Amino acid sequence: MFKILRDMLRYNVEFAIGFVLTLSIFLFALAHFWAPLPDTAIYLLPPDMPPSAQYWFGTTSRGQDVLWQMSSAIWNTMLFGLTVTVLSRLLAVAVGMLSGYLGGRWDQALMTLNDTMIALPNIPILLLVYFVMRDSMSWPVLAATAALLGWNYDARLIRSVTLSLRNREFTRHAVFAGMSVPQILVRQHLPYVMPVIFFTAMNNLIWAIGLEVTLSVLGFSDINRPTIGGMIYWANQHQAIIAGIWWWIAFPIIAIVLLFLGLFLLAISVNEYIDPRSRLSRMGA
Amino acid sequence: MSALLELQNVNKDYRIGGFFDSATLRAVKNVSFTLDSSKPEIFTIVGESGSGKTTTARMILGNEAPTSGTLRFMGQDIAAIHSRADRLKFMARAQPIFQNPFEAFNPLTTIDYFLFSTAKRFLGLRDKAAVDAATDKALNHVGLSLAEVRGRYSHELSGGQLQRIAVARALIPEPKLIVADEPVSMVDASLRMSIVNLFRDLRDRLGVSIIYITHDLSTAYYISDRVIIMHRGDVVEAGVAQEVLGNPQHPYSRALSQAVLPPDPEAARKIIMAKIQ
Amino acid sequence: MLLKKLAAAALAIAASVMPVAAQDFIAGIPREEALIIQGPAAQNAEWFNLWAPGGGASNNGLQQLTADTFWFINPDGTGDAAWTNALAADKPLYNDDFTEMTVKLKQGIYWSDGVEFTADDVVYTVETQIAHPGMGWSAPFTVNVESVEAQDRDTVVFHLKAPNSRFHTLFTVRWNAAWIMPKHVFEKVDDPLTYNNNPPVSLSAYQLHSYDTAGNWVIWKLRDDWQRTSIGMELSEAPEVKYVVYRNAGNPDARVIEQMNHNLDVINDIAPEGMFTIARDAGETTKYWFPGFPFAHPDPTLPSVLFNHQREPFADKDVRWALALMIDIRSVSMGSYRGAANLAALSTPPTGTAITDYYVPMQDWLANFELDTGNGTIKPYDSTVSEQIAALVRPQWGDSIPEDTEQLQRMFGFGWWKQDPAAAAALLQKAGFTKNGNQWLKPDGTPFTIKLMVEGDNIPTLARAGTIIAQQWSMEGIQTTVDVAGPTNGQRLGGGDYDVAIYWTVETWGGHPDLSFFLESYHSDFIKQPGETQPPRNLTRWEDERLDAIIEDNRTVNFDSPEVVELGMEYLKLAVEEMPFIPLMAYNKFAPFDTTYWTGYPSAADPYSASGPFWSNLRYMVVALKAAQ
Amino acid sequence: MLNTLQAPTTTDSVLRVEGLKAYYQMNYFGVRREVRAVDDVSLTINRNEIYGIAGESSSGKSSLIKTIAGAITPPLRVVEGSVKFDFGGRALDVYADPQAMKAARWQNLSYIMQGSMNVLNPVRRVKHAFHDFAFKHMGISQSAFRSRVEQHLHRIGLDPRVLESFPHQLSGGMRQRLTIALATVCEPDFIIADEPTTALDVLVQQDVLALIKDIQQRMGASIIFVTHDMTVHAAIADRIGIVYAGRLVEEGPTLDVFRRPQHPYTAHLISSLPRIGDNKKRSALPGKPPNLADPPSGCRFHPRCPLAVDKCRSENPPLVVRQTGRVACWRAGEVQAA
Amino acid sequence: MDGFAKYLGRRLFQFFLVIFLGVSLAFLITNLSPVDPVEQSVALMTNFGATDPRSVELMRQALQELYGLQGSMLDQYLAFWGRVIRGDFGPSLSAFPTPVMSLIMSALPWTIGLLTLSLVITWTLGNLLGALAGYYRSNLLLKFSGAAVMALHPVPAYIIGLCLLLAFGFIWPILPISGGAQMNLQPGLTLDYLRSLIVHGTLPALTLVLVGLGSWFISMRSLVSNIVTDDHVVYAELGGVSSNTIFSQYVARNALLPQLTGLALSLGNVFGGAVITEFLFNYPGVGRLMIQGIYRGDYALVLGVTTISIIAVAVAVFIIDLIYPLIDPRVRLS
Repeated sequence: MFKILRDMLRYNVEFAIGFVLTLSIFLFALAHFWAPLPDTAIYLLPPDMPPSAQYWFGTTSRGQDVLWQMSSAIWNTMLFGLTVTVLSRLLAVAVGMLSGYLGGRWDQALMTLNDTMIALPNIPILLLVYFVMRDSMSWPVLAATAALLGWNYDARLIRSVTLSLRNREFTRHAVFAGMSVPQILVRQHLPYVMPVIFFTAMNNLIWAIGLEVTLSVLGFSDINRPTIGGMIYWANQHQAIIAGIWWWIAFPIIAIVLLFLGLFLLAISVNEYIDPRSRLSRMGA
Repeated sequence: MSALLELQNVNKDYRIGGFFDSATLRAVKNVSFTLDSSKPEIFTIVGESGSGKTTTARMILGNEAPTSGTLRFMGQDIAAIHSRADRLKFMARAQPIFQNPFEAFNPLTTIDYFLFSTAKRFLGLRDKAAVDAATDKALNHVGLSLAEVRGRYSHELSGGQLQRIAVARALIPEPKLIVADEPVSMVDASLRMSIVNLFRDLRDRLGVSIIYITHDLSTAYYISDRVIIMHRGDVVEAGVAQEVLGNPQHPYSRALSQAVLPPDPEAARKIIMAKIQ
Repeated sequence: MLLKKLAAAALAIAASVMPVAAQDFIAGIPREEALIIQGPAAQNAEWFNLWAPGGGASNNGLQQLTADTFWFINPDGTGDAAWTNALAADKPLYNDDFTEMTVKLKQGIYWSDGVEFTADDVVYTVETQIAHPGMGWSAPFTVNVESVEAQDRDTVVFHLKAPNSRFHTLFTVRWNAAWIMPKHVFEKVDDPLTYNNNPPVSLSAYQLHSYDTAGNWVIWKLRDDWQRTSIGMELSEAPEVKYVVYRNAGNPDARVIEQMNHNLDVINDIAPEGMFTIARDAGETTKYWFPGFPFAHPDPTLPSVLFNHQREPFADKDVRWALALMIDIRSVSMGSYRGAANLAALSTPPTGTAITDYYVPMQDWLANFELDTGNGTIKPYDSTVSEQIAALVRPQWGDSIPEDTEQLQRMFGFGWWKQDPAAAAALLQKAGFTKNGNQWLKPDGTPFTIKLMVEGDNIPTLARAGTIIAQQWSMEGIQTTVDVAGPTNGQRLGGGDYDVAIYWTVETWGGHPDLSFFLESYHSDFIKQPGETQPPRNLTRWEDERLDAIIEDNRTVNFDSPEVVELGMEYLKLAVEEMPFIPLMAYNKFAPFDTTYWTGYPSAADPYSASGPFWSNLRYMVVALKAAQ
Repeated sequence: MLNTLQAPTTTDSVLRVEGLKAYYQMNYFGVRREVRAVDDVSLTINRNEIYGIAGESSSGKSSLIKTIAGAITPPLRVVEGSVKFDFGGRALDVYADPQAMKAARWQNLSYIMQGSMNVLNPVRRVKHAFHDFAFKHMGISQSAFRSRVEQHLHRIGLDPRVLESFPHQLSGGMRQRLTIALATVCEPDFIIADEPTTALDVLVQQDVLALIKDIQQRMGASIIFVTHDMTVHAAIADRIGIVYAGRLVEEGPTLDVFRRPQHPYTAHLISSLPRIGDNKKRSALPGKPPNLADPPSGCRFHPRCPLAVDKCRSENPPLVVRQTGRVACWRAGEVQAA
Repeated sequence: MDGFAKYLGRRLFQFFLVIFLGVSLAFLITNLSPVDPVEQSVALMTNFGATDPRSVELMRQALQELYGLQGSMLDQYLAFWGRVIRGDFGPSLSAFPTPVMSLIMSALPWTIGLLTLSLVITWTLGNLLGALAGYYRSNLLLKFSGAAVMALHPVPAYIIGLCLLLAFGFIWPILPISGGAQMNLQPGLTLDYLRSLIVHGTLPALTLVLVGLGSWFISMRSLVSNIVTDDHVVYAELGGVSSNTIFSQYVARNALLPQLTGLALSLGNVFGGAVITEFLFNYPGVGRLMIQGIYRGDYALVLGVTTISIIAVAVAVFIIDLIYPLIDPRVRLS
């Protein structure tokens, strides 16, 4: 593991940049556990201070340090985004691989369900669900709901990979080697599906965070919890952009863009690394 | 005498087309033959693509159910095998060899995973040493040893080696029948012989019956005991290999045998020049 | 190759779009004749029936500019100046036992289609609504009116089912009231509930010019016969505003931008920061209720911390008082309004006549008010709060903050309760609470935690106040989380599905000391069981015999009688003692005016009209504006 | 033609490959590998000649033909040597002048790719392929072009209506014929064919081979093609080159190579061919093909060679003219024909 | 024809299934909503008036009758389907008694116009840029625009919109920031009105374009980089076919097919961007209508909008599915 990391850092510029970016933002987000003030505390600092030596990223109109707010916000947002991504990946992999491998009626049934869910406009449905759940809609519940809406397109991609694997000889061979369906799917097929999972995970993460921001901006979020969407919400409430408190919004957005850039570079370089073709080349095939 | 494998009037239809004017394609028509369990043999099915030979093989292996007719393996109706336990029991007795040795093993996992899985599942072995022993024994049959194979990936081995390992893997449960679907069409001429020679060897030494499926008449002639020639689902000719292939009667069989280019430039060139005129 | 073509196409499209700056802002209407007001996004743009439910868009100028009824009270006025006779020629005339009200109508008033307005229209209005239970004012008419008759063309007599000295308030506009229907229009209609009344005939000085089917704007035009209206006949010269445009100018940021671009003359409400931005960047072209900080217009409404009296432990007065004493009102003011709040210690908004009628006279009583903490008594009132807040905002606003205490009191309120954690702790202990570390435990030993409900960004200042108060309570050992209820806020408040909330529960006439406007609904007769919907406005479900007595007395007192103020004071004292909810401040509304095209807007110095564009009093501002030269 | 033992002459040659080395050079996360797929190959192809290249899979024969066609993409790179065409006086150096190479494609030089199934754009009608590939070289009007193409198809035995078809509507044999038609419509001087019959059914295979031969005879083009199927070489190649482990180990007129193989590898290839009517046991070649990333020293065939001696293990035998062809073996004289 | 018929049959089945499941789901969710439309209306009507509490009870009963909320959930569900089939979603609760359908119908053209325009631009531009970037890998300009698109991709729609609003409405105020057309301009096929539509649609459409560009760009680029190694492309290159022809006819055209399916499949998500954009620019479409409906607890309206969105998306998907065989001969002729 460590060797792989070292190799990738040394030989892949994209990975190195992505790794450094992601790691620094992760460490920055992690730092919120040692924040000097609780992240929900307000008006303990002078409001509206522009970036300075004392407040690197300035303070908000609510008297909070943008730096520490961001730190918490990135942490919480990533937690949400990753929860959605992981949950929806699990669903997408399970449905996609089963559908592709089992084929026939199972495939038809699962894909019909899948295509039906794809065509449902998810923002209106999410809003409705939020509306119903009200304050029992904590972020894990929201994440689960989003995950339920966010897997179908990728399940289709995964299915198509599995479908082609199903017709490969080694799959039939594995059956006659006595392997069970889970064994075949996990041991034999998953390595081929991994690149798709990684690639779609990026888009899913972006989608999930966009969702969080959308709901927050519309006012459907837990405002006690600092998130990127929450920061935008509060900045909005204080008309920060109009009032010239640009640092309240600009820094979180820059952080998110950098984070995505980092994750994207990581994803493509890791993808290249785990891609069967390059893996085989590396192994000397 | 008891039948190892018995096909009686086996038919297989595929439905093609859609809701409004679907058609039925009969891929296999009324195929019957019997393999005797007391007399191991190499039974060859010859045909071009679309002849139904692969469908027949798939039905024998239980991957497809016949539309009508029965396939019995050691007295048991293959199409009636449903539970996973029965299926495993069946697979322990009938094993396949596939076409492309490079494709037979997942390039991303070590080859021994397939071997060990076979040994564990069909022989019920738990103990690592016993698994190793069973695997090594099977590899010895094909002139290899576990030491050469352990921890290797498919790209590290040659096509011939891989095909041998595939055969060895099939041998682990000590099957009665091996179904080999075009096992040499993807390997080089120099390796082709080593594989077909191996089949002969298995038949003679281990008493395994082999169903050899091919479009290559010359290797069919080389190793087969009995042969059937299939054309668009029909068995057009059947019998002892040397007789059928040496002196084909059916027009299709004859065409097929004439289409085989001889490995001799003068003769081959004549055939081609004749075509041009 | 492809790239070049693409770039060329993009440029061509951009070029065809550019000339937008040259276009008139409103097609075919000179900007200098139009007053542009922030309106709502009408969901029901084609609907102009004010009397059927779900009008949705009645704040788009329809009730403000075309409807009319008997009387108006200017919420910012005081004394007689606050009262305006509109359709009525005089104040209401009751019989001795308040079972009959007679209204004399003005003459020479015409509907915009040329039909004369008469007493028949009034009778028709009341009778039609009684006959159609779905109509807006049907219920109060049904409850109150036995019969109504037109004694002659200009006289209407209402026979009431029971004595009611406040019956006339149904026809008295603060925000709105029972508007008079055009009988000649509605009598031809099958079902007045489903009739869209499009286009509406107008009874006031403006009439419909055009509207957006998508609901983004409505344009009203001055009637040619504007003199034949109750408002027009009082004017000596023609109103200069020829067109009034109610436009939905988008979100708060967009509103600020639009005003700075001179495309929005009147803003209804924005966040304090938006207000400060306008004052900073467009000070030359804008005017406000106060010329400088705090800018805002205090509405006669009272945002408060509401306790659900039907839930433990909020039924306990000591708990409520303890929570009040944990609040540092200066932080609340700074946090919610950036200091621009008009604080209220009494349970009536410190606006309009309430200042002279209640706040000034009751200062001594407040200062001497003693509270028994169980540990001795304290005098919690702090009359210097306005000065303290002035000191907090002076670094930012400097000289615009006056030194004079009286002026400061008008700006920031008269005083509030001094934060006193020790007294609060004593009160909690008195109520059986114990403290474990920094966590208060309820008498049953469980931690005392609070969910503080706010509506959210619909009322951003209240949401902010909520977060501040939650933080203060948490710091004092009562873990408090803010719960944003969003669109469900109203229903949850009504259904009693909350612990503590921040919302309005008291609203007054503003321009009149009578408290029946809200107080009537506080009678214990109307209190519902938990889970059932409480009618507005006693959302705390406060029940007190002394309160009932005050309400019952008020019902039998004439509207303008001096006893009204006495009863009001009784109520206010009771509310201080009981602290049924914690009054915070008047709802300060930031409603800046653009002076590029119009001048003469109302202000604290000249409060001739309310400034909120949704308030029907706005009509008095519209006709008074002068074109800027 | 069959038995002419023509020594390659400069005037008559169309293609000269000299000292060609093409390696796969890969660098994956620090794992550096160099696969010597084409290692010092020189050959010459004459006008009107069909030259077959034989060898087992991963022997480098495919890389060789791709390198000759100028169809290589990284990581395969030409390290050394040259590929030069001479189209009736117009010289073309494949790796020196990419522009000229591009211009010569289809005009002088066409290519039949392995796996005819996928070489035609699946979403366009066949006629577009002819237009895209050939029209600009003809210098004639659209309608004249169309009739030329139809004529050509007719000659090849295809109904001109296939032009209006999509590839997936045609059978494998038809598609293979089409790609041959496409490759020959401009009547190029030189055709490079990579496994032109491998995926075809037996019955079709002969027809396609006859077609290739027929066209070549009529147009007078030169063809170089690759296949592992020795019987195909026997049927149409004038000369054969045998490739082993990236090197040309033997070359000569087809008949001579079949009758009197000079290299032990060739001898084995030929002797292992089964034939109907003869089922006597044939031995298989022991061992496995060498790893081109780490080839054996000396003669690369020595680990599998029954005749190997010490010299074979240490010294690389050069390709020398011997009898009618060339061979690279220290013990060439001792090889027995099967 | 047979393959096409089968294809069509399957799509048609899918189409109805989407509508059935989607509509049922929406109905179910909406009916679990805690918001009681009657209470909402009572609150709305009594909020600003001095309504006598005694009157509220009367009002409540009257409204209950008016809104037709009696009966079990199943009754309401069946009645709802009856109305959906008739294209009648009942009266709006917050804009009573205007039928929900007429509210949606007046908002729908705006959304369809905005979405169609921006989707066409986004899809074309994103795919074009992605294809170019995938094909001409070394072009600097393309690399730069690719990086810009990638950086824009994770920025939330609301922020992009807000920045545009600031840039073109405030700092350099050349574009209107609110509404769908100029005030007091007669709708019609006049040059002025059309120009006004374009001018007002520019910022919202631009927002949607910038938001959506990234995913098309990324997926197209990766599709193209796979396709360029396909045999038919390699073969065309070896055939000396001009690179413009290869790009347009051999690469882009083939890569567009999966993107077309992607377009159909992603339509459901388009609404998300539209809701926030319409909200921000006060654009009079169904997204804004929906948000208003939610804020006002108008469940008839919310249900209507959701249903219509589901049907609209299903129809759009179906139309794309119908077009698909015309573009991909393999489906048409198999």
